[in-house]
Amino acid sequence: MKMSKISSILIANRGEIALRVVRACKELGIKSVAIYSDEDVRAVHVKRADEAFHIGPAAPAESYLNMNKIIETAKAAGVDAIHPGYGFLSENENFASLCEKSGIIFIGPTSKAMEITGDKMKCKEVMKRAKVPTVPGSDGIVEDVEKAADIAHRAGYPVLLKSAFGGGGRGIRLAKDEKQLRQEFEMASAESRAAFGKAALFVEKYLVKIRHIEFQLIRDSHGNGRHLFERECSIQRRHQKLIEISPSPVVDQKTRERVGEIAVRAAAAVDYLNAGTAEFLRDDEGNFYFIEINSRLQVEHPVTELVTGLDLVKLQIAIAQGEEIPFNQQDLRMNGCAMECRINAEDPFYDFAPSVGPVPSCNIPYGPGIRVDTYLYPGCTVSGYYDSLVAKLLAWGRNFDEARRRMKNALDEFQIEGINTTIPLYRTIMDEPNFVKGELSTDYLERYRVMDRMREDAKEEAKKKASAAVAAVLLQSELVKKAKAKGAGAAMQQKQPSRWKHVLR
Amino acid sequence: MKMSKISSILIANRGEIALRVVRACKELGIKSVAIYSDEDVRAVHVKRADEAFHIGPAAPAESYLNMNKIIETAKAAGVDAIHPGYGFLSENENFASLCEKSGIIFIGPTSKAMEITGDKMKCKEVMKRAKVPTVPGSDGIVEDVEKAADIAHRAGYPVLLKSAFGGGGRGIRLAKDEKQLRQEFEMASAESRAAFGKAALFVEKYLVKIRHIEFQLIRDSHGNGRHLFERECSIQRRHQKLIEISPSPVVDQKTRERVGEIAVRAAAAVDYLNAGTAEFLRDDEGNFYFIEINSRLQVEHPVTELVTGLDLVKLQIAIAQGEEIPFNQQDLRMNGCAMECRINAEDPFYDFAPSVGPVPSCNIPYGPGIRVDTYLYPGCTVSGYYDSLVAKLLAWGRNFDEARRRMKNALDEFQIEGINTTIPLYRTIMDEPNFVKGELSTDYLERYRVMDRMREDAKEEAKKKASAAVAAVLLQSELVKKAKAKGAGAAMQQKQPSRWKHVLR
Amino acid sequence: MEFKIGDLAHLLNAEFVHSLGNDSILIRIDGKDHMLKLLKSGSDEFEFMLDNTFHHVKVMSSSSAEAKLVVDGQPVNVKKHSKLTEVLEKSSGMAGSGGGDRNLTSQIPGRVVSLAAKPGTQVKKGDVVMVLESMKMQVAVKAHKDGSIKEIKVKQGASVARNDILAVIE
Amino acid sequence: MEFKIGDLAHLLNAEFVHSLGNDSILIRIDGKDHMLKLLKSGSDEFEFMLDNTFHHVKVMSSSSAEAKLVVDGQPVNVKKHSKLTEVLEKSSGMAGSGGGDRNLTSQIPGRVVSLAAKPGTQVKKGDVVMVLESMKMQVAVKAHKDGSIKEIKVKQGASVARNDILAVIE
Repeated sequence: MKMSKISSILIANRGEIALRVVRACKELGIKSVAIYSDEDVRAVHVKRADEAFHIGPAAPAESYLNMNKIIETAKAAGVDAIHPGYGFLSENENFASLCEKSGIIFIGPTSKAMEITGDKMKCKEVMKRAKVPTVPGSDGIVEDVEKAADIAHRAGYPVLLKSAFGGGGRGIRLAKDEKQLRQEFEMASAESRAAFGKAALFVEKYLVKIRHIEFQLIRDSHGNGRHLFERECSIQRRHQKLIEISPSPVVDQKTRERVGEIAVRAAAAVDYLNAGTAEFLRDDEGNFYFIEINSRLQVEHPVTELVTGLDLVKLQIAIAQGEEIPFNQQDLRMNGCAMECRINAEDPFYDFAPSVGPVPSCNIPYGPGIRVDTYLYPGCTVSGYYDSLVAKLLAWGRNFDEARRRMKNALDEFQIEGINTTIPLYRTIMDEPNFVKGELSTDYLERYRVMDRMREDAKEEAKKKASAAVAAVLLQSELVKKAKAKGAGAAMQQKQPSRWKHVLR
Repeated sequence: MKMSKISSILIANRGEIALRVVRACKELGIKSVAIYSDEDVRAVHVKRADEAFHIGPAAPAESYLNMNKIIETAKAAGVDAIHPGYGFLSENENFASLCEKSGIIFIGPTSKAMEITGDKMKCKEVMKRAKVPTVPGSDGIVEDVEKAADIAHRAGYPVLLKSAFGGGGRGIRLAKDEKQLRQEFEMASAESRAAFGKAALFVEKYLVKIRHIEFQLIRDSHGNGRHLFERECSIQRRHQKLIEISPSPVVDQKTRERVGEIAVRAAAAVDYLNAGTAEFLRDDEGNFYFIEINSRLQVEHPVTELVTGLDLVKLQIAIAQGEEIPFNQQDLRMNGCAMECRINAEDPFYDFAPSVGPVPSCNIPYGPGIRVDTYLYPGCTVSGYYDSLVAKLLAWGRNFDEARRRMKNALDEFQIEGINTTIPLYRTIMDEPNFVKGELSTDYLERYRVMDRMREDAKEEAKKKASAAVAAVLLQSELVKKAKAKGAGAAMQQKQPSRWKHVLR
Repeated sequence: MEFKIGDLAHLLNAEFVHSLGNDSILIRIDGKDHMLKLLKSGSDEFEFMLDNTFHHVKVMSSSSAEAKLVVDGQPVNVKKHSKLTEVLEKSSGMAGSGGGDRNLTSQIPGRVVSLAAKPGTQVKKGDVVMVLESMKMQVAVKAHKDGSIKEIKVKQGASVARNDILAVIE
Repeated sequence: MEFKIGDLAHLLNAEFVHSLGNDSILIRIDGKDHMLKLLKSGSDEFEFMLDNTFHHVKVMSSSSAEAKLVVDGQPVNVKKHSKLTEVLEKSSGMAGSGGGDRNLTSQIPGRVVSLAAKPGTQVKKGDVVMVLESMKMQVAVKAHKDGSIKEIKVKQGASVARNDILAVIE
């Protein structure tokens, strides 16, 4: 790739990540061009960008996913490059290819690399060839019980038998030893034959108490690859990450170097370009298994920024310009500990139901070690058309405990009027004993009954606020009495419900 | 000092520093007790502290400086310790002594150490004995021209002759060589004799293009002292610091170690306790001269926090509890570069006239590398009773240039409605070529005509906004016309002046 | 008067004692006196010091029987248990929600993706009546009781707010 | 119409062309067409896109001759130079500040620390009339012209706002 200085960037995204890219552009003296749908006409990314173009109605398919319209806008605005953010078109190889054909730099991997990383099976094959460890098991469909037993023996028990025709948890059987494997295989094969006319089973090692640990990668057009250490993202709900932490409490320097080297190798195997993430599962015995490469800047990239001191968006732009990565692997040093809580507009007390609408006021926390990436501002609106992430709250500390305590404080300071958010859940987690010890796993919420704990905490909070609540009620009735005595109806307005109604359950 | 765990702290201060201490207390699980004057009843430190006690009327002498009332409140609230913040009683040895007598831990130096650091002459003597370099010159009054010539010769020319009866710049004469010294000495002596009956002159080395560079110190009750590197605070206006930076662009690692060691020695010489700052002047030839020890936590302490990763307030509390400093000098590493702009409620276009009143709304900047310590919130009031610092805006970057660019962005994002602030001055400085090169001195503003430049920048800004301004005027008259056509008077309200009037000059 | 806080078992006994002037009042909670100093009072918002602690209270809704508050960012419901008010309520029929039973309401804001029933459809409790979409999630709205759909109040594609009535089941 | 921006030498020629409906209008500035799309319009506040850039404008004050604005946080004064409006102004005496000449006003908010003159005192331009204090700084208020103090409008210890009349000098 030849060097080509970028002087203007269209940001094909919205929300906090669009604002994040605008900030990087401003630092670099690059013109930032935003796009917006009908719904986002007063959104903060529109306000802060140097220019902003309307691209269509609220529905993503007609706006932020409308490739042709975006390319057309990029040409009209005369930009050199497009930053896709995350989500939307960020991992769409067709869009990357369209940019390439239009002579616009796509700030991300090549369409060719994305084609491989986007196809899990193809990617797994490439990784095996590159000696990147994946979850042990069969390479494809196993039709013969002897072969299944052989694979299971090599992978180690327990194993899972997964039907090729199943999905969503259906058709999965657990086998703890060979005897059970043989039984289950027969039953599963019979079932599968009865339903689909043929037996089609995969064998895969069953991993216990899994942690989700990923490595941030960058790779330039000169073939230099680096890893920027790990992030542990085990705290999830239905495969959606909630909290990300770096360093992981279970990764020591030796492991970091070993798995980091594997991650860099994985990136080289697909000739990766720019920032990406290699995701691994870690089992309770400390084994790491590659699962996939996310070929984009991730939501949780600020966690890595806080512990490395690097600015990943500016680094992305430099790489997209054809520059070499300006440091060696050994130049990097991990500094302290950072964590991120994803503040979603969902009600954790009501099965995480979405909560949308106007936010008349909000208090964004700040202070030592605190960073917030958000599109919220007093008077903004949270739209139901797009995803529920409204803010990323980050805390840095010299160590896990300091970061945790700062996060707790910041969660207490964070007030968002008008909508429900996941803040109460995070407040509970910050003091939950297993979290404090770093005892994490992808089933953390269920394993430690965290949702119940959150409800208990809410009860305790209500108890603490009881005197103030009762005082307020007495105060109000006193004021109403006074107003009545004065014959005025004005104070009666105090009985009207307010726009805060969403907050109450 | 024996160990005594602190479980509650009264914060004898207000504004952002009170909030800063509240945050540290919350992290440590310590009960925070605020005090407030009539003026501050709705101030943010009152809202965030666990408890808050009213201590008197607005005037500082009757509230935040009222020692007896504060001690009485501390006893009533049953606190273990008092944090004085900066300003107010923070360097008052009598208050420290009163705390000591009342059995309340004063989070700061002992009254004995403060007695020395508070007396410039006494302090200079102690430092000379400890071989801490001070500004060369006479130890006291010089009556004889031969002696003056001898001292000047040793100090090196040029020198200043200062009348003991002068002050505020009066009675100071510059001598560039011995011949001039003899002439000026005669004239000055004659003048002095005529006016006061006797000649009384000091001889002091004249320092050119001075930089103000200070070293953050901490010292525990076990006699361990450390320096936390330097801050350059050369950008000042009338001896008030405006911008602080760490590292200084002219201090290399060798100099840092050498002068840092001197600073630690200075602290030991007065048996210093807790956090403090050794201030030095650095002349254009790279010589450092000790001037004084500030015996308090300083306004600019977050600059040091950002480059060391330490939390100075929590460290203060640990030392006050009798703990040892938990690291050695060589454990400390300087990470990147940080700078602070002091956002004052003063109008830089109008001779820095104070600007007070309600702040109906404000946008506090955030994002990568940005930290803000402030008492501002939408709906707060800036009081004329207390000092004009309303916010400390901090930017961190891997190097000076990255910090500077981030600061520039953040200054652009920082909007404070209702009052004038020094933000426009800082926006100019961030792009001023000498600042960009790190060419700093205590006369920076005059030397590079920065105020003129600021006015030019404002003009340029107005030019850039001309189209939008004209468009707004056309829009408004169009809306007024429409409203008239509809016969309604409602839209006419648009012609009323608003509470933003202070913003306009 | 007695107050019940959220679903806590303990009832609080609290009363207004007297005004101390200067925006201060003395109140008694479970036999203990407390000083309340009012700092700010808006149409649905209070700021006050209670003894020596600051509180910010938003009043979401308030009737003679119940108040829904947000105290320092924390939602708190307060039920008032005075015999007198109970009597008043019953006689004036203020208790609300009488007959609300027929209405199937939306628990979330969203858009109607599809309708699974129409007027006249017989439904059992738990049957899907329609599907809403919000923030990329699809949420099924289920019948809250057995019965016959009397009316569907929304159309496909319509936006609904939380607590909007979606359908009537009898 | 012609507009003068702050103290810039260049005059801008600008006019409203026509409304495009849907909150959009076409305007012409120095012969070039621009699209303005109104996003928000309050009593003294506008948000609009001008071509493809967002602007937030606060209107501080506005008359037929001049508008004081804050555009994107930046104060901008706009003077309108149309002969017609000038005539209108003069005839209706709207130009303001007529006779304001006698009044010594405060340029800062603060408290009156001391008075240096009283009614009847003869002062020269630049003489100290009183001292104000604000944010720990003492600021002398000086006579803006030669004359005799006719009236002192404030007392020692009083608080004054910016632009308050402190004294009358004739």
